[in-house]
This record gives sequence, structure tokens and C-alpha cells, in this order.
Amino acid sequence: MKAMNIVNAVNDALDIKLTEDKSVVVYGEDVGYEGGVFRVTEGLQQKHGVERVFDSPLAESGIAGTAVGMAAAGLRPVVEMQFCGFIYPAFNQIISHVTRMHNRSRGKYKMPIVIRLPYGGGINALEHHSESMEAIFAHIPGLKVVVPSTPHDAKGLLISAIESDDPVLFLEPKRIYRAIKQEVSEEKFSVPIGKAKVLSQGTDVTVVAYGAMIREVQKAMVMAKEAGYSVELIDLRTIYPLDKETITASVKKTGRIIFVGEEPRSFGVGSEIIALANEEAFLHLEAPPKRVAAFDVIVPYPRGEHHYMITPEKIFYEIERTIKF
Amino acid sequence: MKAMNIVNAVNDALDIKLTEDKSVVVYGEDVGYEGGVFRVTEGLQQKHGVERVFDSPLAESGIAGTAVGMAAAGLRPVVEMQFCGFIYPAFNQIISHVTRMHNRSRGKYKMPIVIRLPYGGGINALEHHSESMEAIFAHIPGLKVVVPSTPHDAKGLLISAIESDDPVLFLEPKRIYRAIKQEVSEEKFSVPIGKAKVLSQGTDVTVVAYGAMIREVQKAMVMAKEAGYSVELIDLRTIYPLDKETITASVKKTGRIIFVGEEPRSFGVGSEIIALANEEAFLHLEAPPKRVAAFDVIVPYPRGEHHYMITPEKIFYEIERTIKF
Amino acid sequence: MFDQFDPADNKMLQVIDNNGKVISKELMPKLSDDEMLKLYKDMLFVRTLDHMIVSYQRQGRVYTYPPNYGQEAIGVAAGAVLRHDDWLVPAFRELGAWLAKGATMKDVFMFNMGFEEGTKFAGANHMLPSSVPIASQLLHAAGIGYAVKYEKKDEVVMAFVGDGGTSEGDFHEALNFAGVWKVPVIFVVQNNQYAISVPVKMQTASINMAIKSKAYGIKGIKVDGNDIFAMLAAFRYAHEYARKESQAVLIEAITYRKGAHTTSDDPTKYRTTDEEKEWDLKDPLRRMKLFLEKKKLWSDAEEEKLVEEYNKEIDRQFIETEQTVSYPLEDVFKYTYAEMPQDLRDQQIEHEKFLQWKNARK
Amino acid sequence: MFDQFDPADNKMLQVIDNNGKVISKELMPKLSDDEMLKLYKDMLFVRTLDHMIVSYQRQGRVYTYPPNYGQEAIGVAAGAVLRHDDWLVPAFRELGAWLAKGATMKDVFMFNMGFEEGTKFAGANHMLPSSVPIASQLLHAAGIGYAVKYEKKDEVVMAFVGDGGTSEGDFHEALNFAGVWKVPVIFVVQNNQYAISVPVKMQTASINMAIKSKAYGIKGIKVDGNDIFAMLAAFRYAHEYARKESQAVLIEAITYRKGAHTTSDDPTKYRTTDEEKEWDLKDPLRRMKLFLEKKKLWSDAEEEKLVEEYNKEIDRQFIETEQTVSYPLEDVFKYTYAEMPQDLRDQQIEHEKFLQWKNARK
Ligand SMILES: Cc1ncc(C[n+]2csc(CCOP(=O)(O)OP(=O)(O)O)c2C)c(N)n1
Ligand SMILES: Cc1ncc(C[n+]2csc(CCOP(=O)(O)OP(=O)(O)O)c2C)c(N)n1
Ligand SMILES: [Mg+2]
Ligand SMILES: [Mg+2]
Repeated sequence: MKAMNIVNAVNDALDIKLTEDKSVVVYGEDVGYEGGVFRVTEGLQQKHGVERVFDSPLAESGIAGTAVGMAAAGLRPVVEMQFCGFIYPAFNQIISHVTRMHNRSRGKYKMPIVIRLPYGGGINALEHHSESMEAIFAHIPGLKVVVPSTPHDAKGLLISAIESDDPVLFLEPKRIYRAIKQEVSEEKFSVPIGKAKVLSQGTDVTVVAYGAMIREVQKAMVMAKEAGYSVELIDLRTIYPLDKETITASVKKTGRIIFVGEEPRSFGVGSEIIALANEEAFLHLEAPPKRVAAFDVIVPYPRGEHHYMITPEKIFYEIERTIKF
Repeated sequence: MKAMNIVNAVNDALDIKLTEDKSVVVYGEDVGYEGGVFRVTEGLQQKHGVERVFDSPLAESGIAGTAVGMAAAGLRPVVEMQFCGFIYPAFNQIISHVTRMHNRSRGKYKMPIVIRLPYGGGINALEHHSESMEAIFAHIPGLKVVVPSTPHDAKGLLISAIESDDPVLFLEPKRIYRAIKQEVSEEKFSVPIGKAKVLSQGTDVTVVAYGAMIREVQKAMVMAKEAGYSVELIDLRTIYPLDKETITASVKKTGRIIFVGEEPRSFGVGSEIIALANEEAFLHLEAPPKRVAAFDVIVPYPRGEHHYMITPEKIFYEIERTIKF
Repeated sequence: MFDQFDPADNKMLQVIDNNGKVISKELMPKLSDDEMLKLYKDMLFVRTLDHMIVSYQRQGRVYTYPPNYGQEAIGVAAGAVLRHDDWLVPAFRELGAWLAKGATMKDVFMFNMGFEEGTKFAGANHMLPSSVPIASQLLHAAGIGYAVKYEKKDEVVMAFVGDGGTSEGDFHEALNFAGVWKVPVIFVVQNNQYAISVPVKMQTASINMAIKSKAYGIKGIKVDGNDIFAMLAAFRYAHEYARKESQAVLIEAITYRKGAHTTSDDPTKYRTTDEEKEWDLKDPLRRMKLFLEKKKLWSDAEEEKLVEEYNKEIDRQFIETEQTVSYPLEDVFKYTYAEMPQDLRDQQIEHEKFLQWKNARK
Repeated sequence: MFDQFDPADNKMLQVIDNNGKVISKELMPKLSDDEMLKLYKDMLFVRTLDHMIVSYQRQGRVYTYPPNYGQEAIGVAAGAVLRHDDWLVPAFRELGAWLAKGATMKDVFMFNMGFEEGTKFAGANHMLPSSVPIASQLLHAAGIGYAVKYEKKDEVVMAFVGDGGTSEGDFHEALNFAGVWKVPVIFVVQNNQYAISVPVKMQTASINMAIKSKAYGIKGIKVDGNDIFAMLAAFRYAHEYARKESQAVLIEAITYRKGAHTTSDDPTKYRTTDEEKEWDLKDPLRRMKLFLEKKKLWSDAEEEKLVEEYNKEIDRQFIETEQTVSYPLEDVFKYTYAEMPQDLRDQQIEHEKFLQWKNARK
């Protein structure tokens, strides 16, 4: 066991897979020599060589598109998009090829590609550096979308992602990159894709969240506890495919469900969670399923971000309103 | 009044705006000389000149990106993306600039851009020619997303879209481009963005749909009528911003709501409709809000499309299940 | 060869003229008579197959089809240099190369009948599916090039794109990556003068397409794409160069799409018969036939007989394909993921319940 | 000039050497002594402002900032040719041009303090906001070029990008559109040798950036970006050419980012002090100062005094900005749409209710 933050854990997972599987290659802008702008890939080029861990030209479509070719030729590329707001130039390659080549070739070519994406707000960054547009990707058939909220899960999920024969969008909540340290095994282990985790048991309301929002919910839960409410917290860990079973079981128990996300509210992951609760547990619902998410606006520059980001107070407020409904 | 199909109606709206406003320009791949692969812009270059209606190089990011520049310089570009599956190379320009320039410049630069996009399946076309990924665009702050289902609305909504100071994604259901003829005024008129239309009044269940699905629902309604069910049909016409009032009023009346769409089901427009019904009319719901949408798979090539497309039978089946819930 | 035909000088590699006369002996690729005949027959086969599919389309037996008519020399010459382990990254108008790589007529039929099975190219080693989003496939070629180099394999990658496709950002990124990574990829631009209705002069202001190589520090050459000997000479040279030097190359093949863009297109709307007639004289089959006739290697009578044989075999296989293909429901679900999510399974089960209800109702 | 410095020959336009000596008289732009002094003072101002912002960042008073240090000549020379109605499409490292167009210090402060107000550039006519998604802005320039031509206005568009930015697909599409449309746009690549940590040789294999112009049939020229006279000569020529001929131009300015990529970056990780020292000799201010000193137009004493004045004024305005800016809640909602949808209004109202509850609780 070793104390790791999320940055260390991702690095460790990459290191393990690079060591045991020669078909793994890691690249992206500044990923090689420097080890990435967040230093997530630090030391990997030195250890595994410049052919396996390297800097690409500044072109996201190029990064995703070449990964498709590499995957077709038998490699397992793990690529980084430098910030969430810079994945969009790669959008065509992702939706047209990363996710469709397997289908188009009727399984002849698998696409074991991992796209790592530091995402989310709260770090006082320039525009385009703070967004949380995972709903867009969750809607794309052929993709799996994964988000860890702890160092342990970051390591285990990334190992699963690299070993998956399907493409995985691996979201890294950069706001908590270094915020949490946890004892994590130095051995190889994996956390399955598609399985949510019940972080706290409760009886009054189910809260579903992921990534950096988990911490915020946990802060709200302290307030809720004081107020005498019993909250069940589910860390989704995978956005697509959703762990319907875990969510359904919980909402059937509590009768109330709140989604907390930092994404724009409309047409988001929250809507899907509400749809799921309706489809799977309609007769158990005692209050309208609720989403606590960002406004449908463009992410503000840093000085406006405090208006925009979901706070523990806001979460508590909605918990209380839902319970009192 | 003149008998028009949707192709004629769109052409007529463009013609009217080109005639009355010199700042309107129309371009895209094959849009100029030939009049577009669907002949939607036929005759416009001949009438309004090659500077105003023209062919662009084959580059969708280029088309959207230059539109941003033109809009900043005071023009009102109306661009065409040739098929729904080819808008993705323009994704970065759309999400990063078309929708953000107004905010980033604090209103100094308006973005009166219309992006026309023939979309949807059912025409036996190659892959990438049949998709229906409007949910992705509806989730993007700063964009308005509009879909007509009749020639009249096509004309009126397009005129509103061109006159809007905000960017509009104008979805054209190509499956019914020529399927419906309707008497449409040759005068200028507009249909407001953000207003749904109740096409049929009913009491048992509300069905929400748009585009080519309206016709399919109407066919299902014949079956429903025979079975003695009274269906209220709402044509959304605008996906963002949603007409909450109309939908809410209807679901409060019927107590049941079904969304019908040809999009992949998860994380789609249907999820948002369900969320809306919950948030606005929870206590009126007598059955779980339902979405009838495509599977979460890649749109099949033509010979598999019949498995994939939503049929009147399927819609009727779900109407009945919801009513009998 | 690259120096001799520097695209900055806008020179074009040509071996025979419009009358099939050799105009540059030193560039004529070494070929036995049989090899020459094979090239011609391959072109003839492509042309015949192409015409047949167009006629199937008219009969409503296949959906949209993009004819190769007029561009046969390029694909056939490419096919002649591609080895079993070399990679083919297709666009959609280089049938000769597809067939050489092991794609079958049935694949092509299935594709145009609307079956994904037809883009699998099950029997074709190292060939990607045909790609619809223009130019995006070029990046796959650069990535394969990287993998080939990384694994120290003796493989060359060849990727196709049209003149219109050179305008896409992915064209740029692909050639740039390939240039920086120094990978053995041959990018082939089939400049057939049009992107649907848009003429090439509205696509780019560069003096030719080959010169775009300079933007990426790679070699480029402009070739008469209707001269099969020129194409073969260029491909052989580029193939050797790419392999030996581990470098990318850009080949511009000047040609003309004699047919429609696809069967849904009507080229008379945007081009003149004068223009078409001018290009008729440059037709790749016509030119090679004149060459072969001069050498007494080929005759009209032989051609007629062969085309008849081709027609028969094509029709036989087409009918066989029509009779055997099917699209079961499960195929809609099976291939979106390598490991199918439970939810998708559930969607299938749910749909099957609906189908049961539907069938029970009848 | 474009023929004299054909990028295919990899020549670079230079007017003064590292010691400020004129090495090519005929290219020296016509300038009065005052005009020369103004250019120098503008560079000095940019450098001073730049250093001050970096120090504010260290004090935690602004967020990330990308220094201009070492690249001042390019922006200042650009600013000297841009007229009131000309358009500036910025990247993020050409402060001299911003200020010349009418962007204020306060704008820059607000931007780096994290206020959208700072990218409005309210007082700058025809200047777009600074653009973060690399190279995407170049397409806006091409579009503005189209509008200018369409409306027959006498306006030139100038757009900036870095060496890294040339790898993006949008770079390609922008130059290609501008080439086909024949619009008066000057594309300026500030080749400062790095894209964050990635050296330019890993960005492209082309012999230089200027040669990429050939892919688009436009003129290109490579210029010593640390030689303000060379930059001015090139900009003046290109501006005249773009206007008169309605044509696009690509200018590559060879320079060096002496500072960090942004204040979050540590360049010692990826480059050597030897390299940095070599470039110190080419510093644009140092070179012009040596030139001016030879002409007895400038002295250390004058410089010291002026910098002190600059520092005071900068600090005064910075403090004023700190004291006056604010970010009311409504600003979060107000600008996403020109016509705000009702739903967004409702979201604001709902949030205000929450804030009332929150305040009541305290
Ligand atoms: C990204 C994208 N945009 C648009 C299309 C629609 N489209 C199909 S073929 C074509 C023209 C292609 O022209 P070119 O590259 O010259 O190839 P050619 O058809 O002449 O062989 C277009 C615009 C597409 N398939 N992909
Ligand atoms: C599309 C996109 N990808 C990545 C980034 C992150 N990023 C910001 S600056 C930069 C390097 C830019 O290098 P260059 O173009 O040479 O300009 P310079 O910083 O050297 O002035 C990168 C990768 C971005 N802003 N936009
Ligand atoms: Mg073409
Ligand atoms: Mg740089």
C-alpha cells in the first residue's frame, strides 16, 4: 500500500499497463517529455521510452484519429486530451470512428482506446478549461464513459479501461487531482466498469453523483445529518453503461432521488437518472426526482465560477426540499 | 397560398430573407451552383448572385468557423451541413465559438448564424446519413435547436431562425422533405422559436414528438382511436428552449406522457422530457413517463434500419401500455 | 523521381500519351506482356463490375453507389504494388485496390445493398472498411504507420482521398503527423476534378495538390492518373521509398470522374459535354488498349468475349448475394460494443417482447 | 519581397543584426526618429506591463497569464500597421497589437483576473476576443475577410497563431478558405520554438512554417520576429498587398518565448540555459536599443526613467481595476443568449430563492 492522490494513481495504472503490455502506448500534447501539464504522465517516458510515451503535435483530431489506426493495427493507445474544452476538435473522430469502427467492420477491428480527459470546474482556470460536458459523450453509442472519484478507483478503473476492448472516455476530476490521498495497493487490481458504489447507506433520500461532486455531497451530508436526515450516497463511477441495479435498489428503498452534477442542467446526465428512476421505480417515488446541476449557461470565467459551481449548501437545500416534499 | 413541400418551404424562406436583407448569405458544400444535394437551395444562386449563395470547400469546421467571422462582421450566414453525420468536424467551432462568442465578448459580437442540418433516418442512405443526435446540441448552452414537421412551420421557423440574434441549429427531417404538401402563404410570416404546438387534443395520454416522428405518431393515433384511446399530440418544434408551459399543461391534463424520437434512447431528448414532467407535474403522473426511442446502438445500414426505426405499431404498443399501467 | 517532378514546377509524370504512345521510355515500369495484360484486364473488370452495379442500382437492387468509371487505372495500379501485409485505407472510389487486397465482389454488393457485412472485407488482410466521413480515414493511416514502425514490421500503408477531401482539417493533420513521425504511408489524392458538383478550383488555390506535401516536409508528386504505367511507376517508386526510408509520400493522381458522383447525382447539371469529351480522349482503358493493340497483345474480339464472361460471373455472384444475405435483429445489437452492456441486452429483449405482441396481433 | 524571400529557399527577412547594425538598408522601412522611438517605447511598455502582470500573478492577484517576454517586436510592429478599421483576430501573445487596436491595460487585467469583461475589449474597434481553443480563430479571420470583401470595405484582417497552432486542422481550413476566396487576411505565425514543452521540430517536418502557404496558393514569408524593422517591413508590404490584391498572406515570425508558457509552467524542465542564452543575444529590445544608441536616440538613463513611469501608471490602473470590478450573479445568466430563454430566467429566480434561504440561515 502506498499513499496516492489521483494523479499518482493514474500514473501508477499507466505504469503497470505499460510494463506488462507492450501494445500499450501513451501520447498526447506535452504528455511525453514533460509528463503532461498536470504531471500525470511524469516519468513514464523516461521509464518506458520515447516510442511508447510521447508528445504529439498540437491536434486533437490527429490524436484521436491516429489512435484509431493504432488500435486497428493491434496497439492499445491511451491518449490524453489536455483539458475538457479541447476534446471537441476530436469529436468527429470519436463519434465517427473510435466508436463505430468495431461495428462498421463487424468486429474485425476492435477499438481498445482510452481517452483521458481532465474535466470539471473549480480550479480558477481560463475558459474552456472547466467544463463538464460528459452527457454528450454518454449519448454516443459505442463509447463507455468512466469517472473515478478516489485514487483507488482511478487506478482500478483505468486498468479496466485499458483492458477493455471497447473505447473508454476516462474523465479525471482535475479539481480533486491532488485533494485526496488514500492508501492504494501498489499491485495491479481493477475496478469493474459499469458498477456504481454505495458510499453511504441511508433511508430518506438517494443522492447520485460522481467525480468531484462526491466530496461536495459528502459535505452536504454532514449538514443533513445534523438536520436528522439519512442520506444514501451512490458514486456512479461509470456514466455509461449505468448501473441500473444499484440505483434502482436504492431509490426503491428511499423513495427519493437527487442527482448532483456540475454539468449544464438540461439534457444532461441528471435527466437520464430521473428517467431511470421513473422507468424502474415509478411506484416507489415519494417526491419528484431532482437534479442539482449547473445553470444552462456557458461556464463563467474564474471570478464568476462561485455563482456557478454546486455548493454543499445548495445540495443540502435540495435534499431538504426533496425530503420535505 | 401555394402548395409547398418542406424543400420548397425552406427554399422560399431563404429566398425571402435573401431578398429583404443584404446581410444574409447562404453557403455550404454544393449549396451554390447545384443548389444542394437535396436541391433545397436550388435557384438561389442564379437569383441572388454567387457572392451571396455559394459553394464552400469541403470542410465543415471551415464552414462553421467562417460563419462566426462573418457574423462578427455583421453578416447573417445561413450555412448547410450536407448530412447529419457530417456536422461533427464542425463541433469545436459550434460549441466553442458559434455558441460562446456572444458571451465571451459580453454581447459585443452577436452570432446570428443558422446551421441547416438535414437529419434523421428512414431514407435508405449510407452510414452517417441517417442519424438523429440532436440531444447533443440541445445540451450546449448558447444554442437554439429547432425542428419543423410541416412545410408551413419549416418556412416560418426558418425565418425566425434567420432573424434570431442567437445561433440556431435548424434540423430538417429529410425523410419527409417531399412527403407532405401543404398550402403555405407566399408572403413572409414567422413561427416563433420556443413554442410547441398541440396538434391533436386528447385526454388519456400526451405524446411529445417532432420532425419525421410526428407522422408516425399520427399513424399510431389511428390505431389508438380504434382502440378507444384519446391521445394528445404535441409537436415540439423547438427542442431548446423547450416549451415547458404547453407540455406541462398537457401532462397535467392527461396524467401520462410519452416521448417519441428516433434518437438513441439514453441521455436523449426523451430523458429531458421525462425530467420535465417530473419537475413540473409529478403529482399528476398516473403512469411512468415513457420514451419510445431508438436502441443505444449505431444507426444500422439501410437493410437493418427497419429493425431500428420507430414504427406506428411500436408507438401504439407503448401508448397502450402506458394507458393500461 | 521526386526531384524530377517537383510539384513546385507543376510537372506531371506521364509514360504514354492519349494515343497509347510511350513518351518517356525511361519511366516505363518493367512489366512482362502477361503482367501488362493483367493490368488491362483488371481495369476492364473494374469497369465492368462498376457498370453492372450502376445497372443494379437502376433496377432498385442496390442503394446509392459511387462509380469508379474513368478512374480505374489508379486503383488497379495501387493494387499491383500492395503486398499481402501492406495496409489499404480506402476512401470509396478505388475498387481495383480493394479487389487486389482481397475484398470480394460480394463484399461490394453487400455494402451497396446496405449491409455492414460488406464493409468488413472479411477476406482482405490489412484493409480498413470504406470510410464515409471524408478525409477522416487519413489519420487512421498515419496511426497504422506508427504501429507498423513501432513494431518494426515491413509493411507499407496506402490511403486514398479525393480532391475535395484535401480541404478537410484531417487531411492536414494526417500528413503532418505522418511527416513528423516519419512513417511509411503513401497518401493518394485522386483528383477527379470535382467534389460532387464543386470543381477543384473552388476547393483550393494551390497550383496542384502534390505541392501540399511541402507543408509537411514529405515528398510529393503529380501523376497522370489515367496513365496506368505512370501510376505504376509512381507507386513502385513511392512504395520502395516509403519502406526503405520510413517516410510518407503524397501522390496526386490527375483523373476524371466520367460517371456521376453517385447514382443519386446528375453531372449534366454542373459540367459541359465539351469537357467530358476532352477527357474521353484521356480515358485510361482507351489509352492502354491503344498501347496493347500496337503491341498486338489485345483485340476488340478478345475484349468482347472477356467482358461477356465478366458479366456472367458478376451477375451470378450478385444473385447469389441477393439470395443469401439477411439482417437478423440481433445484428443491430451485436457490434456496437465488443462487450455488450446489459442495458443493450435489455433493450433487445424488450423489443422482442414488442415483436411477439405485434405478431400475436396479426 | 515575396519572391526575394521564397520560403522554399528557407530565407529569412532581416534588417538589423544582433548588434543593431543595419544589414539590409534597402529593406529598412521608412521611419522618422520619432516613429522609431515610439516603436521602441511601445515594446518597452509591453515588456514592462508583461513583467508587472507576472509579478501580480506571483502575488496571487491575477490567475494564469501567458507572458509576451521576448516576442514584443511582433505585436508592436503589427499594431503599427493596423488601421482603425482593420481587424485584429488575436491568439493570446501579441499584446502590442492589442494595445494598438485600443484594448486597454484594464481589459488585460480583467481578463487575467477572470472576468469576461476583459475579453470584450470594449474600446477596441474590430478586435475579436482572445481565443483559447488553439488555431480555431483563424477561421473567424477568413470569415471576416469574406465579409469585408463582400461589403467592399477597405479593411484588412490580421490573425495570430503560434507554431503549435499550425498543426490544427483549423489552420489548414482557414488558409485554404482564404486562398480560395481571395480575401485580405494576414495570417501571422509566431514561431517561438515551443508549444508549451513541445519543440517545433516535433510539431511539423516542414522546412519552415512560411512554406505552408504554398499549400493554399497564397504568398508566404519568413521573417526575423525579433527584428522590429524586419517585422514592420514585412507587415507593411503584406498589408499593402492584401489590400490591393485582395489576397491572403502567411507571415512566419521567428522568435523565442523567453518566459514561461504561462505562469503555471516551468520551462527549465524542457529547455537548456545554453539555448536561452543564445536567444538572449537576439532579444528584440536589446537589438533595437543598440540600434537607437548608435543613433544617439536613446540611453539607459532615459529608459530607467520611462520604465519607472510605466510601472507607476500600470500599478495605478491595476489597483483601480481591482477596486472596481465585480461579478454580479446576473452576469452569469445575461450573455449566454442575446435573447434569454424563459427557462434560464427561471433558473436564476430559483437560484435567488436558494440564496435567500442561505442568507436567512446565517
Ligand atoms: C465529412 C464529410 N462531409 C461531407 C460528406 C458528403 N460527401 C460525400 S462525397 C463528397 C464529395 C467528395 O469529393 P472528393 O473528395 O473529391 O471525392 P470524389 O467523390 O470526387 O471521389 C461529399 C461532400 C462526407 N461524406 N463527409
Ligand atoms: C484546441 C486546444 N488544444 C490545446 C490547448 C492547450 N494549449 C494552450 S496553449 C498551448 C500551446 C500553444 O503553442 P503555440 O501555438 O506554439 O503558441 P505559444 O503558446 O507558443 O504562443 C496548448 C497546447 C488549447 N488551448 N486549445
Ligand atoms: Mg473529387
Ligand atoms: Mg509556440
